[in-house]
Amino acid sequence: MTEVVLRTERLFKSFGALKATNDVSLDLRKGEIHALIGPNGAGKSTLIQQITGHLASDSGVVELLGTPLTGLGPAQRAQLGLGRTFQISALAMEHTVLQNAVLGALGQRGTVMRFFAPVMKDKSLLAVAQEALGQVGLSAFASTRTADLSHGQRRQLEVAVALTLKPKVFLMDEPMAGLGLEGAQQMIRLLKDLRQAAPILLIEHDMDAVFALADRISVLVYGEIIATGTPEEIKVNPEIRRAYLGDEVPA
Amino acid sequence: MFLRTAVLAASTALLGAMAQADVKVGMITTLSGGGAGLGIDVRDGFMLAVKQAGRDDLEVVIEDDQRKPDVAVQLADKMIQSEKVDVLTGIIWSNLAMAVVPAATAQGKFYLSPNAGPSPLAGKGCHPNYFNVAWQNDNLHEAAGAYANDAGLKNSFILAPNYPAGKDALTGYKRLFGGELAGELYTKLGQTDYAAEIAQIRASGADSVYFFLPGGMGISFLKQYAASGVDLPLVGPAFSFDQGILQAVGDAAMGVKNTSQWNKDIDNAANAAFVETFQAEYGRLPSLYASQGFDTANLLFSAMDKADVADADAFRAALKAAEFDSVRGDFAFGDNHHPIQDIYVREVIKEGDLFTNKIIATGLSDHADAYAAECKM
Amino acid sequence: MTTLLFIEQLLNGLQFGVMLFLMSAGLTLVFGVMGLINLAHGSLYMIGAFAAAAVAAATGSFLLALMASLAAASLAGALIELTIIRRLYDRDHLDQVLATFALILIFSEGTRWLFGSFPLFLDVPAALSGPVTLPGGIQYPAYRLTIILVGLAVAVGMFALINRTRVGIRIRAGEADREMIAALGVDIAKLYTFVFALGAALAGFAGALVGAIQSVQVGMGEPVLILAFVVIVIGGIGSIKGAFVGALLVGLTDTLGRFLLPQMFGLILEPSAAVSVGSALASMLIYILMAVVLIFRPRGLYGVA
Amino acid sequence: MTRESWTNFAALAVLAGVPLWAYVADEPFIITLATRAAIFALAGVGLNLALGLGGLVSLGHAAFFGIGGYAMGILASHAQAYAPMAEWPFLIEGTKSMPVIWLVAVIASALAALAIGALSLRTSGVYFIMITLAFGQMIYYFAISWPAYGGEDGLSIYVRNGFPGLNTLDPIQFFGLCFVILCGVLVLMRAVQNSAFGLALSAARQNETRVLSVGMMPYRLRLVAFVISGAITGLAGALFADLNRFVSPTMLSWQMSGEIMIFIIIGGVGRLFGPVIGAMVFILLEHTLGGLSEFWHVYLGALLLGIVLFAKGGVIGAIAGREKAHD
Repeated sequence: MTEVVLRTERLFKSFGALKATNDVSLDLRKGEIHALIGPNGAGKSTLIQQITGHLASDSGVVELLGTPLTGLGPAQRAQLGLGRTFQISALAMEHTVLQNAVLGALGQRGTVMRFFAPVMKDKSLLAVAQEALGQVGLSAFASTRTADLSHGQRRQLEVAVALTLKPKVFLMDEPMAGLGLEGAQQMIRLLKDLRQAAPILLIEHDMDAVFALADRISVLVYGEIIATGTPEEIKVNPEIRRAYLGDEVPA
Repeated sequence: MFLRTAVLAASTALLGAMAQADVKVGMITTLSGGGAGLGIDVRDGFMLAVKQAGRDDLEVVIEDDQRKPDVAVQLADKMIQSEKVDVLTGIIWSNLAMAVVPAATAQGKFYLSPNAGPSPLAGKGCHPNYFNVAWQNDNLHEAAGAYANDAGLKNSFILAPNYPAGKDALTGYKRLFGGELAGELYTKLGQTDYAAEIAQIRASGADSVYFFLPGGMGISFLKQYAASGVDLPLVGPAFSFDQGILQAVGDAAMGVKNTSQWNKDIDNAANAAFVETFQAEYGRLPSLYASQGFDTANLLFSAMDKADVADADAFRAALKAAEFDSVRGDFAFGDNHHPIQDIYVREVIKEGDLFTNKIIATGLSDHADAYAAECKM
Repeated sequence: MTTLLFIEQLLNGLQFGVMLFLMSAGLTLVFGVMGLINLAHGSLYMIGAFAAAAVAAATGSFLLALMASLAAASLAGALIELTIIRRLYDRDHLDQVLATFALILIFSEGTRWLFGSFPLFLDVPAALSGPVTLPGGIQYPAYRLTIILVGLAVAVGMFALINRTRVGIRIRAGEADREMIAALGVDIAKLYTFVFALGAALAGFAGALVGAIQSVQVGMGEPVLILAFVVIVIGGIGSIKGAFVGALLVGLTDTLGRFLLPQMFGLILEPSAAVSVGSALASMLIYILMAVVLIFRPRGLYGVA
Repeated sequence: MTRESWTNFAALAVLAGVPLWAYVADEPFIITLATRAAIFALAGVGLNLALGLGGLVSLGHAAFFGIGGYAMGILASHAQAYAPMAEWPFLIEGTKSMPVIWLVAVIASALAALAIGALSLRTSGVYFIMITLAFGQMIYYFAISWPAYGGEDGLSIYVRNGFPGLNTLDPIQFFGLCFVILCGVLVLMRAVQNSAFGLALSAARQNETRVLSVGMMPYRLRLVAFVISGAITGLAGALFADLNRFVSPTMLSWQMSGEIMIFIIIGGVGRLFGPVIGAMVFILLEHTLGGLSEFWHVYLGALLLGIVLFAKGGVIGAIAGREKAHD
């Protein structure tokens, strides 16, 4: 069995009476894309936030390469190698595209408390940032103000910033959302390449993308994982067809 | 800030033809913001005297300090450096005086204080060019202490805001008061609710209350005290019973004894004329502060009549002689250039619809201040 | 004797707290519903006091004066809401701070322009002047007792308004989700004007009530405003309940601190040093209280995370 | 050069040129006014790091301004009275040397900013505004009621403190000193804006989540910014106290905090030179409006309101346009 990079074990989180995540255990293995699907409100975003440390878990453990992350905040988890993209773009809108990428490279290097050297002339940071922009195809927009990017380009920039962190895993929250057909195709190609750099835990509503990309799929319903398997297994799982997928499953 | 750069040439119509004015006076006082009432009174009193004197050898520049020490310092710099004044005056507040006076006198200017008299300027920090025409800060409080003895009060509860003038006030009262203290309290500066203090007064077993709470603080205290049902006799300095604020205190102030070096019923010709002309000019009764402004101007004129301001020694001697008709009656300067004067005890009364004061006794006669001995000049 | 004094001080703290609640309620409501920080709330307090003093002087009736304070403050509130404040809802807090700071300058100097630099007179109505004797032999000013009762009544009224009426439901909905309430077909602009004027009226009412036992003067609102800020930071911004609890906490802490601290220091220091150290510390006490609350609950006692 | 750089350059030229002209024309008071503008500008540059770059709306910066002032007042008053500040555990003497005073002012206000910031930055938005205001008030009341250094009366220093090789009592020389410090701090701030720290701080203002998810702690960035900001404002406070040869609690009042903020808004938020131009305009307004009416605050208020509502970019925004984006 291939190496497990990220693992959650028996995660719980309740908001009052609502059990947002209920005993969630899953793993992410080297080189794979593991998709997490489920209806709205199933607890997918809560789970991601528990993994990144934005939300404290009621109980359970998140482990990265065997090391438990308990007690660490989002910044520390990012430093340890959790690269994340957001459902709603979280970018410094007034900064240029390149500045956003440099910010990621800077975070990865961990030398933010430098007060005098001009950061945009730091060759090693620029190299990392430009490489990441190149990978997502944004090199031409390096000096564009982020607020002036199209929606799809912002999605790409999110991925680029995550790349600059040289993460051990990617956590991607609906990277296809709002992309047109072509944009989605582009993103699918990008993610296919990325999984070699680091495995991807992918939350996605676009079922075409999920079935095109995922090596494994977990289905989350009412905070519980009701099944995990290869796309083929999931497609034919009658329980899932009933509970969630219905007739939307691509034939 | 440079509010109303009113260059008032106090002169007759002949002015245009005249040569440059001989004495230039810079008045820095509080004309806007909180406490503007006091500065306006000092200015009006001063300018009334200027108008009555009709001198053509005088020029007055008036500026507003907004009760901010840093602004006052800037204005003093401006008056000394740009306006090239000979004499400065006008400051109301001790903290502003402390900021301005030492530097101004050190630069050879005369300073005539129409209101503030902080103790350092009377004692170790006295200066030959500094003349205080009003009082040393402790004076009225000392008189109150003396009055308390005369009135047979034995056990006072005393309170003042927690700032230097407040501490001076209580020190001044204690200096001459022979009885016991039932309690001593320092309140927050600008405090407006005195319920807690009044409760302590009620519980203290005192036979009298002495308080120094200038401005709005005094108004609040008096109203709340009147409503509390505590009926111990109150004594205070004139500042809380002045013409300007008395109407805002209302009935709560009736009958309260307070100490002052001036009142409108002091019986002399200069005072009668002052009260009458002030009312005619401005449509209100003059206050303590107006009287001080008026005296300051007249002191200045008496010196101008005798000496040239360019001859500093002669001018200083002329000021020291204080040969002018003070609205307070007898007036003289001590060796530290602070007044030696009578301080009266007044009682708040009602004349028609108007609250005002009446003198009921003399608290201290020919009283000098306690710091004169420390002054070496 | 000491117990009686202590109880009297508790009443004083309660009265101070109740006044602070009237100030804080409007401030916290305006923030909760419209997301606006209003530094000019203290000016509305001042407007209430001045209106009351002017009407009392003209008519001699305290009741009319109180009504005038409500009318003037709510009118002034509605006016600035319609002309200026509503342009600020979508702005960042910096703009709100600066614009309302500018309003303070205008109101303060404008009032001085109209009424002059001397304090105005406003007296306690004759029926309430003097003390009443409470059970246990405590003498307490009738007017202050009235303030406590009126303030508590207003607090009950506010809770009822927020929790029981249709306007209250709308206000709460507005706190939760602005778009939702617009979708419900409520005229949001009118609701905002109403809430702002309501807050202004409470502040003006407080100004008039307090003006009768303090002095009615320009600049009287700002010290109270800052205390009200402390109250709602402690209570949790947006929460009426928090404002109430915070106001009583601040009122009691301040009053008892002023009373007890100098005495406590008197046990270890000589009297005059005790008085000055005690008073210095007492003047900082509520800020220390605020810091302590913040350490344990950064969003205040009843704040939403 | 861009239009904004031209504007900045022109502002500095005016700020330096006016006192030079006044020196020739023997108008020493104009020099004093220019010095005041330079010092206010410095205080604003300090606040602008927290406010413009970091998005921290601090309404308590007068605390640091005043602490800087008191550092000067306390040190100089001890030197003036030849009374050491402490004899145990080791002798600490007062001083009348500006460099030493500045160092103490910077350290003292930085420590205060560290304490206040550490608590206040646990919150954000409107809580932060109110809490900084409240802490400012706390220090204000402390200064008023603490008797040792003059309380409400403040502290007077009779002779301006000295700087090696200069006669600081000469208005033009003291102006020169303040101007050089202002320029030095501006150069420093430009570097900080373009540094790794500046990039991250500014990003934290725009999107806190983003900064967290690249492994940085916004709290730490803001705290550092707040401390530097407080230290610069404290340095300005020490200079201001030396300009007036006087320090009092008014420097700590919340109106002072408001005024420092006004400099920034008049000039343009987040612009390096915003506070410089803002302070110059403010002094000019004081001078001209103040001469027109006793109630000039009404006009100042109306003007401020106009800028906030209709001309968000301030003076620089009006002249140079939207070169740098701001929200």
